[in-house]
Amino acid sequence: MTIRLKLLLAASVIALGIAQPTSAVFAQTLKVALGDEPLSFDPIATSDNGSIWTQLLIFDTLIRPDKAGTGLEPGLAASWEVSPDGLTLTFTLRDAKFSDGTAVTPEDVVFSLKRAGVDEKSQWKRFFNPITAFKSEGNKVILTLEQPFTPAFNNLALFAAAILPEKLVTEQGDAFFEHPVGSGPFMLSGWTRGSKVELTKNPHYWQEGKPAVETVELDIVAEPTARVLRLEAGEADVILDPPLNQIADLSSKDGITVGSAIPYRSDFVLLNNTRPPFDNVDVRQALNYAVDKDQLVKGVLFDKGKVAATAMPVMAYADESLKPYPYDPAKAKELLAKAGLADGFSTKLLVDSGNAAHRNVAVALQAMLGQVGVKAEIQMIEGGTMWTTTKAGEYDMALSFATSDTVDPDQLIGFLAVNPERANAYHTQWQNTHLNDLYAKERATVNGPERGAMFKEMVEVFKEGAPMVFLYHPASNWANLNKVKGFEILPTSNFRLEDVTISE
Amino acid sequence: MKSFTSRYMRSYAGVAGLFMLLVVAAVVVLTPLLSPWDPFAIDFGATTLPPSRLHWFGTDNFGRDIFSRVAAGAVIDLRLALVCVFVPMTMGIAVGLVAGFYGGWVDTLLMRITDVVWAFPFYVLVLAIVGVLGPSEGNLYIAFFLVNWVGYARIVRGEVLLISRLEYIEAARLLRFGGPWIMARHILPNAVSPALVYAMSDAVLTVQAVAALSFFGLGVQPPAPEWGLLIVDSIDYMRQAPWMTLFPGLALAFSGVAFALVGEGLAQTLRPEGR
Amino acid sequence: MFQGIVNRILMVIPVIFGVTILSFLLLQVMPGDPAEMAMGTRASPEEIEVIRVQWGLDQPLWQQYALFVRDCLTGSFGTSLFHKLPVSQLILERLPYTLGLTLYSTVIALIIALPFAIVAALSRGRAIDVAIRQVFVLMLALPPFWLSFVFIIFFALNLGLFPTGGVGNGFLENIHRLFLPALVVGLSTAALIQQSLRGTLIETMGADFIDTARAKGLTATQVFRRHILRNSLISTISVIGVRISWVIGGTVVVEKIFSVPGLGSLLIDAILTRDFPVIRGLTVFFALLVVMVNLVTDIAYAMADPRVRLR
Amino acid sequence: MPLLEVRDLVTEFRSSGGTVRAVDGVSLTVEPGEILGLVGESGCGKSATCRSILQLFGGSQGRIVSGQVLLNGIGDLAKMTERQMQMVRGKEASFIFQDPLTALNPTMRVGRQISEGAERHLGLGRHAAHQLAVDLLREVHVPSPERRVDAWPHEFSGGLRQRVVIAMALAMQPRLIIADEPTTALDVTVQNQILRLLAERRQKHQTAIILVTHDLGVVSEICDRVAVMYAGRIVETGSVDEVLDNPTHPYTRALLAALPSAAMRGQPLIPIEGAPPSLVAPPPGCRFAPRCAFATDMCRQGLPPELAARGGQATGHLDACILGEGR
Repeated sequence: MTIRLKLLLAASVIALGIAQPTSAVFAQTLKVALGDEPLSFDPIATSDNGSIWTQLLIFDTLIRPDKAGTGLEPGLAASWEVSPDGLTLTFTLRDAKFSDGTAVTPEDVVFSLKRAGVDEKSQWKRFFNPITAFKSEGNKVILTLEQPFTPAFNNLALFAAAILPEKLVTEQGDAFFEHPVGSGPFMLSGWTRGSKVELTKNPHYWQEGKPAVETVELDIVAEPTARVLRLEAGEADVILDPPLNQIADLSSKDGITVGSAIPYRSDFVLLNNTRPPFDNVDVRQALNYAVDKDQLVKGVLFDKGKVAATAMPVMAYADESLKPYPYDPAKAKELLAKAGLADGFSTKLLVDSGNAAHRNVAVALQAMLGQVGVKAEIQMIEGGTMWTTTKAGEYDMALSFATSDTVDPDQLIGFLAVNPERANAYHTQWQNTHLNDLYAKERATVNGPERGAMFKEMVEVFKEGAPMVFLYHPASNWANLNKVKGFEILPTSNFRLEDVTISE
Repeated sequence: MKSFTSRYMRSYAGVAGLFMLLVVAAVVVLTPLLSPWDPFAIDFGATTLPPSRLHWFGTDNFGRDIFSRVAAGAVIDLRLALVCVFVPMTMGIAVGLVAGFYGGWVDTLLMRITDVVWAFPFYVLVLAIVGVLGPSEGNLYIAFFLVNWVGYARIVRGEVLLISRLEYIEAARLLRFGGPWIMARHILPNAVSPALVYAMSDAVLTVQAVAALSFFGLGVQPPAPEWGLLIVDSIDYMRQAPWMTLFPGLALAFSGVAFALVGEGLAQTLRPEGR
Repeated sequence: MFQGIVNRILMVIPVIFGVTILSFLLLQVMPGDPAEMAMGTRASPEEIEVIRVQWGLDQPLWQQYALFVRDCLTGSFGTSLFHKLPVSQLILERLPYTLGLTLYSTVIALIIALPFAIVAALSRGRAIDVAIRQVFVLMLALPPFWLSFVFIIFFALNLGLFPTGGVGNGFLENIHRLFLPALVVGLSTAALIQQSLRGTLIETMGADFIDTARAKGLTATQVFRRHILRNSLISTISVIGVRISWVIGGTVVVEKIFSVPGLGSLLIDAILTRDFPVIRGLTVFFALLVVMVNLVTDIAYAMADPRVRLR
Repeated sequence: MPLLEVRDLVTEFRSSGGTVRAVDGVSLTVEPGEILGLVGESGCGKSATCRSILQLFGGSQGRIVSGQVLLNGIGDLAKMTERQMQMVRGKEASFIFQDPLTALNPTMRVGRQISEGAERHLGLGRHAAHQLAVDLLREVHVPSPERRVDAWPHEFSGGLRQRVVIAMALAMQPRLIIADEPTTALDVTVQNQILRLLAERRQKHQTAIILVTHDLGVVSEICDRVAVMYAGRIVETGSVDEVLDNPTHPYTRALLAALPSAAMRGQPLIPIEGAPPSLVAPPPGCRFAPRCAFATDMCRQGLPPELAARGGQATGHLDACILGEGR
């Protein structure tokens, strides 16, 4: 049967094609597999992790969080000075060049910061609005505020304040961000949207001798298990976020190291304080007592995380001695009884359908709440509509989380606990005027112990008021081949690659 | 009807498929009696246990009994498959009958609408509809109802056009019977059989599609033990606890094969010439 | 024939018109404000309002539809909220992967389905036929995402034959890299093709003209190739034409698992992030793709089978 | 020496209802240049007999169980392998099928279909094959054959298609043509043209023809001899004039009685009562006995009677009725 012969032939041709070796692997290429895809490289128009992390590899900011995440360190600015009244910020630029070889000038800095604060496209205006005057002077940049606004300085460490070459951006417009030029350790050399970002070492990088690797490939691999398989197959050197249940297994494998760090993130259940019975603080506290957070961290997070005292991450000014609500179902029932709900109640729990960890948490929560008579029906919703749904107040309970963009607690406390503010205590509509006052005061207070005390007080009030069920701070995890040294995830959730080396 | 049953019983594939569906049904009915485990009861002390005498299919990452969950999931999946097939089938048959029988502008209008829906890849449209409406079993139904009827409409219309040309319809027309009467008595029974055969292969694909939607987090909601969801939630455990994906996968494949076999049986019964 | 083709192409126009209306209406019922989605969670209400006006979201429905049709006609299909790029650019970047995967899996499906359909048809009713058919039904019944992981673990990890996913550069590398995803899609397509081809083969083998051919003294091979197989394959063209929509849709699932940056991944991401211009543009585009493929198969069918007349 | 001699041919078909012995001990001969008519009710085994000769069983699972099919100069076809049969079909003997609408491959141009057999057997080139097809179309009186040779079958009417089928059968100048009800599917005027075509061919090339039909009118018109079949067996055979004018088997008589011939016009048709017996489990004895008005107990016993010459019959006129002995 000749037709079958032809088929055999065709099959073998394909088999031959398969036998071809894949493209030669170049030494000193670092392959990182991650799940978040960068969407755009315009720092003022993005807020997704994939974009932010990549931008931070390409662009520099004046100052940046240090690796410990507790303070700030010099970036493009070699040094800085804050006037005693906090109204004038003076930065002295270092001798740095963009990857195309042109020097980074104070004019570039002024251009970039104005863009972040004023441009219509900017999603981050509020972070830079308080800066009202920009001036360049020699190799210095002088920023002026009309009113004291302490977080402004921290905000300059945000990726949105990345320094761009003025000339190229004005000339090319949006097209610039298709092949951006920055002063960071790497430059973009290839971008297959949805698949991978290729970076090459910036020859003009201001840190002498860095980065150590020639090229970096960021591979977008959405499925966590697929990332693990990639690492094991040697097709990735580093993977982010392996499935939690596989971490122990991975760490026992030869040639693979796993690591984890707890970033400024907190997971919690939003309670709609405008809807009974969540308008009753006893009920809200009862729910906090009813959840066995240790069990969640152990059973769902596989110990990759820690129990949270409140929704505020443990960061600058945090009171490390603050204790979480203990697991105490008896106390929970007692509080519910006090609120006239001895028999419990029925409610709905909103969960982001795309978040696998949250799906599991929800199942566990449902069981735990059931123990105290609270019947929670799980309601899945698109990640994309979570925000608008909770904003509109169309929910009872919603499993959610928050991360800090800066190393200063101001952003998150404002977001989570202040009402009225932009998010009205993250859509819980919970309100505490004392906390509101403290917030206003804190923003005008210069960094120091006095400001620290205000934060501590705010967090305590927040905990007592329990507008949410506080759960845990999950770890960010990664795994790498042993030949890779120096990779870590920073408390700000991103990673730097200039110090990473590959040994053969 | 009697001759239909006896002819169907002569098809080995059909009998095997029916038997397999009965097995699934029996498991659903008997499991609460046989298995002491609540499909929703969490036990953090007994997570990811391999299959044993105690837990026939093992336990999952919450310590839930997988056998009980797979059996409970059968209710959801079979309900989804049947509803998502038969409701659109009825809709499609109605559209096809009306379009084919009345012809003219009615036909043109209905068939243009059919063409439009037909133009979208099945998965794309279902994903988009569920994605837009939000994931829930109710919205799954809506998506399938909106999408799945087109195949039937096209098939039935084609059949109606063929049958209408046959003489006895002409005769019936001449005898001045009303349209609905002719459709009900003469056309419907003949046009329905290919639709019924198509429905069974549709059922296989529907069970698949429901599972695929779960994969994207757009399907039935946890902790419901829908099979696709069981598989999706255990993909990360594929190597550590393979039984977590294996058994729901087998259940999915088992019922898929059952539907396919019933379809073959129906095909052999309803159109023995293999037309 | 020429007139037939022109007519057939003209018939496509109202369909495409309907497609745009359906896509538009679909997104109209979507909960959530696109402007707010696009600006992220950090923007103020005033900033969001500016964007709403900019995108014409404050306009009446029919004007928004007109804007959408204009976007489609100019070929941009709108602008992505998150990528900040014309949807058409996103589509064109990813189209080669989806088309490649579709074509590749169809080829694999044919390679698998053809010999088995032939063997099954030749041994119709015997054990081997029953066995082949059940295996193919099983292939159709196995969930593709499950199969994908099994293949990755087995072929990529344990045997090291293929990469675990992603795309490479150049034809040969992609033939290698895309083999597993193409195989997953190809298996279910193969099942559909095998079923229909086997049926057609059996039907054709019993046709009178086969007796005529044999009566001419042709060898069994000649009869099979020239008369049975050729005629059956023609009808397979139309089966593929009908099923191509299923295949294109089927790539959605595997693209995500195998990290193939195709249209399916784009769609899923757009749905999950509610990038509504992308969802809308893509659904229209997908429909266009199907309409075009159907058009091509119809014409090919009409050319291969002289009896078929294009209306 | 006869061109074809079939001896005690037995052919079985497997079906869902069991094994059917459609041909059960048929013997017949065909002389060169002779037209033999094979008549009988539908399902009597006429077609099966013809198909057995060339072993063309279509989609059904047919098998020659025993008997001989001797083709002069070739040997016993019944013992030949499929490969050997392929050298006989078309070249030595060809076949014309009943329904011209389905006998042509709809996706192949008619010229190619006519010549493809000759291409293989005679090793014709492309051009020669094309020319052959044109010549053959002309020979079967298809108008403007040069143009029609490249047409598709669906562009032809039923009558033209049957001409194409005949052209196909003539392509390699076979000595024997088996025509299985070649005119049943056609209307009356076309029928006559087709029959004339066959007669013409016999005239010109001395080609022998087995003509299967259930139309006794056709038989009387162009056949030389006739064989009457009933339930898988031949019950009467002889020259056309003998058998039609002087039928000896009760079945043949009944058939003729049912025929509204010119002589009997105006008289009521006499239908044969009852149905033919099942060929899965045929009754013992004479198979026509259950329907035969003259049947005796003897008829219903033992093996079916053999064909034999009866006293007073002309040479070559045989029947299979035991009652004939005493009549």
